[in-house]
Amino acid sequence: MTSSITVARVKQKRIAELISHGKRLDERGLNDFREVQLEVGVIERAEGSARVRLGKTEVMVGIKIEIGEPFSDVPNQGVLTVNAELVPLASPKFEPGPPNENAIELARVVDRGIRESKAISTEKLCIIPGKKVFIVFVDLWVLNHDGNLIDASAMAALAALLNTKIFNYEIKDDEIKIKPGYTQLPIVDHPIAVTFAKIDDNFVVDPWLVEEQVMDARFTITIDKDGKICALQKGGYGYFSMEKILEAAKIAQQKAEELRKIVVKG
Amino acid sequence: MTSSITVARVKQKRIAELISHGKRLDERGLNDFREVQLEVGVIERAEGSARVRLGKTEVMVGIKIEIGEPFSDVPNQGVLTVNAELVPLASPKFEPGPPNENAIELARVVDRGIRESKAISTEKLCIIPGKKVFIVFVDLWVLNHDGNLIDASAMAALAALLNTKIFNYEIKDDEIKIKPGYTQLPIVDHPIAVTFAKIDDNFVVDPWLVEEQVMDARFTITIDKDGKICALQKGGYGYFSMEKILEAAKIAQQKAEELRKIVVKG
Amino acid sequence: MTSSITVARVKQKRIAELISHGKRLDERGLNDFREVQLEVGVIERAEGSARVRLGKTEVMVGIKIEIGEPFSDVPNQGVLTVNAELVPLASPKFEPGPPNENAIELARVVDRGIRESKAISTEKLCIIPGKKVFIVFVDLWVLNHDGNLIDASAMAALAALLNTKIFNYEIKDDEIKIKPGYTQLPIVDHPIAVTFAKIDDNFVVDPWLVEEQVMDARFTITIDKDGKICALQKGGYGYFSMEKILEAAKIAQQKAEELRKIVVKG
Amino acid sequence: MRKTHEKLINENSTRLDGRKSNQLRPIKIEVGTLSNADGSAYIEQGKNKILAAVYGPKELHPKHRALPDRALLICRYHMAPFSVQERKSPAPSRREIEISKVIREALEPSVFVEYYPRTSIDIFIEVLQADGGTRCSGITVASLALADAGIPMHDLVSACAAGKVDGQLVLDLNDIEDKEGEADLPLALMPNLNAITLIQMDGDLSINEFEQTLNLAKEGCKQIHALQKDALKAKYAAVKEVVEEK
Amino acid sequence: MRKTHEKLINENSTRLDGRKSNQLRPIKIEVGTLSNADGSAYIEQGKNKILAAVYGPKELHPKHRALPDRALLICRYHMAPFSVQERKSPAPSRREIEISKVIREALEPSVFVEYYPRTSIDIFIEVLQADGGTRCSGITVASLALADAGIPMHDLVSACAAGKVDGQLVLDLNDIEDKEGEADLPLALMPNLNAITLIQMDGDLSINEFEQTLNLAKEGCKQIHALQKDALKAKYAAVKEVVEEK
Amino acid sequence: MRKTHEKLINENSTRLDGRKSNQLRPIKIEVGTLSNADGSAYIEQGKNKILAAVYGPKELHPKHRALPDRALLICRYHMAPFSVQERKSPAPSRREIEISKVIREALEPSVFVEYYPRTSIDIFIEVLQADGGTRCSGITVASLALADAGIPMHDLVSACAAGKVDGQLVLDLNDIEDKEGEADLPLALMPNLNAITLIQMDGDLSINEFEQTLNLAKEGCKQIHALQKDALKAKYAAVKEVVEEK
Repeated sequence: MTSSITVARVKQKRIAELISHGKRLDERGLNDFREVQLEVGVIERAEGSARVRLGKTEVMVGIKIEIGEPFSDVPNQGVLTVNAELVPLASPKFEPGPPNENAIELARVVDRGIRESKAISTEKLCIIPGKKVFIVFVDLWVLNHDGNLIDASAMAALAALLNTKIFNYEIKDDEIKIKPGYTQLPIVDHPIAVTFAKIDDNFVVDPWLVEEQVMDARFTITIDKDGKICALQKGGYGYFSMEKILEAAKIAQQKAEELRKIVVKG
Repeated sequence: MTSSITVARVKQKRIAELISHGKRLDERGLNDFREVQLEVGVIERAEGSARVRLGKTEVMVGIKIEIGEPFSDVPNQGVLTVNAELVPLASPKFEPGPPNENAIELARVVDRGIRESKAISTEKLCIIPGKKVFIVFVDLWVLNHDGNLIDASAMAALAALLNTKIFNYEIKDDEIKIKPGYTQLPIVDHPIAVTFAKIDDNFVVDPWLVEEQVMDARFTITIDKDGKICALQKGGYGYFSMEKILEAAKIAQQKAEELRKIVVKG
Repeated sequence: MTSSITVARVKQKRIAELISHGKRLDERGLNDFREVQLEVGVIERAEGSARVRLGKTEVMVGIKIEIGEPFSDVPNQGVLTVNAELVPLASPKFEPGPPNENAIELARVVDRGIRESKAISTEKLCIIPGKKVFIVFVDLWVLNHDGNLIDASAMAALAALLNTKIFNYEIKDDEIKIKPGYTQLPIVDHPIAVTFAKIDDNFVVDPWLVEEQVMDARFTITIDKDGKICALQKGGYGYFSMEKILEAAKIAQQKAEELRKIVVKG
Repeated sequence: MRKTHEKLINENSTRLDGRKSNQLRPIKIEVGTLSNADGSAYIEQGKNKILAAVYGPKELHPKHRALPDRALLICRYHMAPFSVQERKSPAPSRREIEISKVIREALEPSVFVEYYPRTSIDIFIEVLQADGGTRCSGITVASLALADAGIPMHDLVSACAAGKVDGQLVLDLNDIEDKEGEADLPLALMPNLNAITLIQMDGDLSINEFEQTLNLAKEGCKQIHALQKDALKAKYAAVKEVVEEK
Repeated sequence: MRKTHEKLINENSTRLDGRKSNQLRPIKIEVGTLSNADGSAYIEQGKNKILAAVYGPKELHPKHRALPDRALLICRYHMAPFSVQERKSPAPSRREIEISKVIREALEPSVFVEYYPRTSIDIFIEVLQADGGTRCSGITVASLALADAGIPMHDLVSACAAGKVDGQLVLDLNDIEDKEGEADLPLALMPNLNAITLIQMDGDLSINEFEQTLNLAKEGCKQIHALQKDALKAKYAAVKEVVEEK
Repeated sequence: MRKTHEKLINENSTRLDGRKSNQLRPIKIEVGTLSNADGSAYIEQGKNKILAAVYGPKELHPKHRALPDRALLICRYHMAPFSVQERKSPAPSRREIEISKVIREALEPSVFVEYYPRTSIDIFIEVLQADGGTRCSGITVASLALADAGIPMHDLVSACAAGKVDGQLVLDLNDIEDKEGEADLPLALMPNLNAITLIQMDGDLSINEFEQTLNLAKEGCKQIHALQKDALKAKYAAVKEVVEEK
């Protein structure tokens, strides 16, 4: 066994023991998030943008709006596209190249929260049914990875969507003419993701990088504005008991409400 | 020289010697195919499908029909597209990723048999000349590789094409409307591929994996329903004499007739 | 330190010393180009073509003209596309695969010379404004790399453009009909690239491969037919003084005039 | 999603395919289907038709990917172009990449990976026909392929979805129920250990509904666990027969 | 390029954004922005918003790429999809690949690469918003990230473009001046050594104009050099404060 | 394929380009065209213009691809975008990948690969202009490049197609004959050994026609073999002259 593995195990043991006593290395309580800092409208070139700092984790989200074709099965609805890049600037573990499975999972979990909570009124993004709709590109740009990218990205995505304006237009002879002024993107729900790490048999909320490195698994619960669950995701090589999952769902409901206040007023 | 090379040479010698006495490791005669098992219509989601077992070699073929544009030089003909995937499930030698040269050659040899024998009446696949035609996607899915993928795939492709139905349609105001019911894909020839392996100076038909591993080269002859040759392909690092090639052509004619009975009645 | 590095340093020292005495390994003066040989119209299939030999460096350029859509910000201008391939035939250092940074830089430097000198009257390549324009594909095919690919490629590209003919056409009911005969591609400037290598503190013009291997940096100046500078590019890990750059610009003016005579009369 | 059917469950509480709310689709399982793989299995669950093969434990290339203290699980979930209504490109989609990851993470807790340091265990899942719930069917069949390869495991992993359709909680959603229903919750379980190794959800569930859906999915997993064990027994019985005949 | 403005410089010699011909855009620099990188910095130059991070010197994979006598500089200049008017695909464009190369070659002369044989020094530049001159801003900020990483350097590299707009020579072109002007000449300099490490040009300049433009760009680089040094000092002062507080 | 010509062979048994049925196109061969390659050659056959270069035997990267008992032949057949009527993307097409494979397998039997274990011999073929039969011209010219590189061979490989056009058997089909004719059979031969190293066919031939076509192609290969030998001699004569002059 290499010494780096030994070190990892010692660290894991120490963190797990702390947690079993209700404590964490960074002195948070088991169900405490790190401090959230939020800036919106930071990218003037984008239709919407937000930068979220969750402790030292930092994610920038930019929204671009383009005109394109709807999917044939939903001809009168706009299109949502979420993409995540783990750019190598953000962590020594990230490498240049097309999104790997971690980036794809991140994008898809954030996408699912927005989509399943029906946060965007996509039918209002239809321009000419079956032909032209608005496409909403949500690009998650991770700038510094210190753990819990999902929750930070979901908050940044929601804040950026709330910050998004679409140019006004009118239709003349089947052609789209841009008119002066902007209209707010219609956002009707506010999904918030809450992620737990399982370390030994305990759950902690909002794991930071050191906890992620030793966790058995993680579990993300996305809660809509009515306190309902709209998306779940398990990650990592561990497993859960039924009881822990139900317990986590209740904590998530409460945490989501706290975080939502920060993001929505943001 | 590594021991694995020595083993391969010993094996090669033994198989070659057997063949020089008219025998094969699996007790077939030199010009015997392995048993062919054929199932059609196994994939209800596909417009046509077939699963062929040639000994332990197993190939699934699914046909999808889509509407697309014709090539500009043949504006009133449908389009045939053959693709092969050597999925890693089928052999320890296959790796995930885009089709390599072996998969591409396999697809192109099967394609050539269908195309050159004019098996599909492509002019009947024209919907609106120059604008809309049917595209026939033939996907060869190799499930277990025990040798002679070409012949197994060609049979599966032919069986799947014979099993294919296209939805009915009518044209109103240059728009295609789907109508109830289905029409058989127009198949007017029945190309059969027959592959030989050259081991030392002898040819055997339908080589299985162990024979392929020791063969010098392979030679595939595709025969149409009139007993004519419509495609040839040499593979591997060996060479042939003129005489052996002409001899093989005659055997192929006869073998093709036998196999065609199995596939066409299937 | 490995012996190959030592050898390289010894070579570098020797070449640098020669140059400090105004001499070069291949007996040229510091500001002499190698002999330029030019053939045009060598590829009948292409709308234009040229093959340039600059010493042993050899570049083939083929021009293809296609009809496509203009960029939305310049709806009444044709499109120029320059692509370079460093095919592995040309050098033991070139590898198969998509263009790497060297090939991309080469293409973009040649592109910039043509584009910034406005060598092609792109507004004359408009067929139907906003809808159909001619696209000019310039493919740089390096056949033998013995140094200074930029200047050889720029000359070959210019010669090929001067050799290019476009088929005649007329527009009937918004459809483009090809008519008999051809018209010369409208070329109104003749940009020539002149590249310097910096070896120790001296500049030599038209570096060959051995000089490129030991140079600190290179500097390319593209000069239009009025003697003005239309593009610059620095490459390599060294640096320049202001004085050397200004000195080079004057030499480039003069060299460009000499080379232009060869290419334009070609 | 445009609704193609007004009601997915009729007044007699019967689903479009005739099932009751807590009923699995018909399931057919075969173990040891393919001759080349070290282990393999095939499942039909409703119209899902899925093959799984396992190769390994085996040497890993390139070596720097090897783990010093355990086997590396590699998993590819892949759909044939003809498996779905509109032809799917054979290149792996983002969806397939995510599902490959969650399936790997659902199977790994079941495997004694520490027995085989520096090796890889490769799991290949080919969806030949898809009709909803393929990640669950894929886990179920891949776990059998691992068993067939003789890889030591804590328990079989059994997977099944439950969800909400027309306001009712139902087991084992098919494609149309998944697409037009209100929620879909795929679950993977090692039933003997009560250990959940995969949980995902799309949709809209209150905490109460979530608890009930979870329990429904768990019951589904247990039924599937029994079918998995039967299929393994059938394989061994067949092998035994062959061996004794010789 | 279709002209969107009749005049880019008005009768009072004022540019569209209110600057005089030899004036830089407002510049804000921060050193040590990111916690994971060994060195990092952030710049706003007009509407350009650019982050740079440096990792290294560090071991190189695969090893055969390592250089026996010096460190390998790796540089990636990359634009976020939302950094420009029309969404840019996140895959590196040909333009980004060329710029990555010229930036690497602009920074390498400043680094004592021979101190770290067989290692790599990785420089990552992310353009969050682009408004012309991003390669120069990128060099300026990346040089600070190298300094912040504690990598020994001959001098900071300072970069700035000059060019010709409406017939006048101007400093530090923004996007519209770059696109609709007559020439753009980006320059990178190690000011203490008078060494030019990047020079490119698009446009149309006589030899005389070229000399003047070069001098104008050089003056811009020197001003930026002063701002770079201030930013480094601010970082060290802040660090000192934190250390002394403890 | 839409017929662009009513008849490809006229009443005087003359083909569109003026040839008789058993006549090759005009062929021009040059050996040692390129200075960097270890061996090279150039062929014009009708309007086909093709270059071949050989590098090796040389060390192989990555090493695990090396063969312990013989050299690995690597072959890339590649078409320039301007070589055909409609611009071809420079990325290798499926057709080019297949042809690269069959050319490699056509050349390998001629090379004493066992002399150079653990090395690679790289063969690069660039089609500068294509007019039908490029795989045969490619083999012919690549075999000369191998000889020029001094690689020991059993025999030169000579390649030529024969086929059926307007019902007649013809030699060395050009593009239009290939596309609009009834059959095309490319053949590669080591004439001294009567060994066929490539045979393919598209079209429609009875067994009798097949035998005749094969014989016709074989005669074509033999003629080409003579031209190959002349080209090699010319190269050596030229080299000798140069050497003697010095």
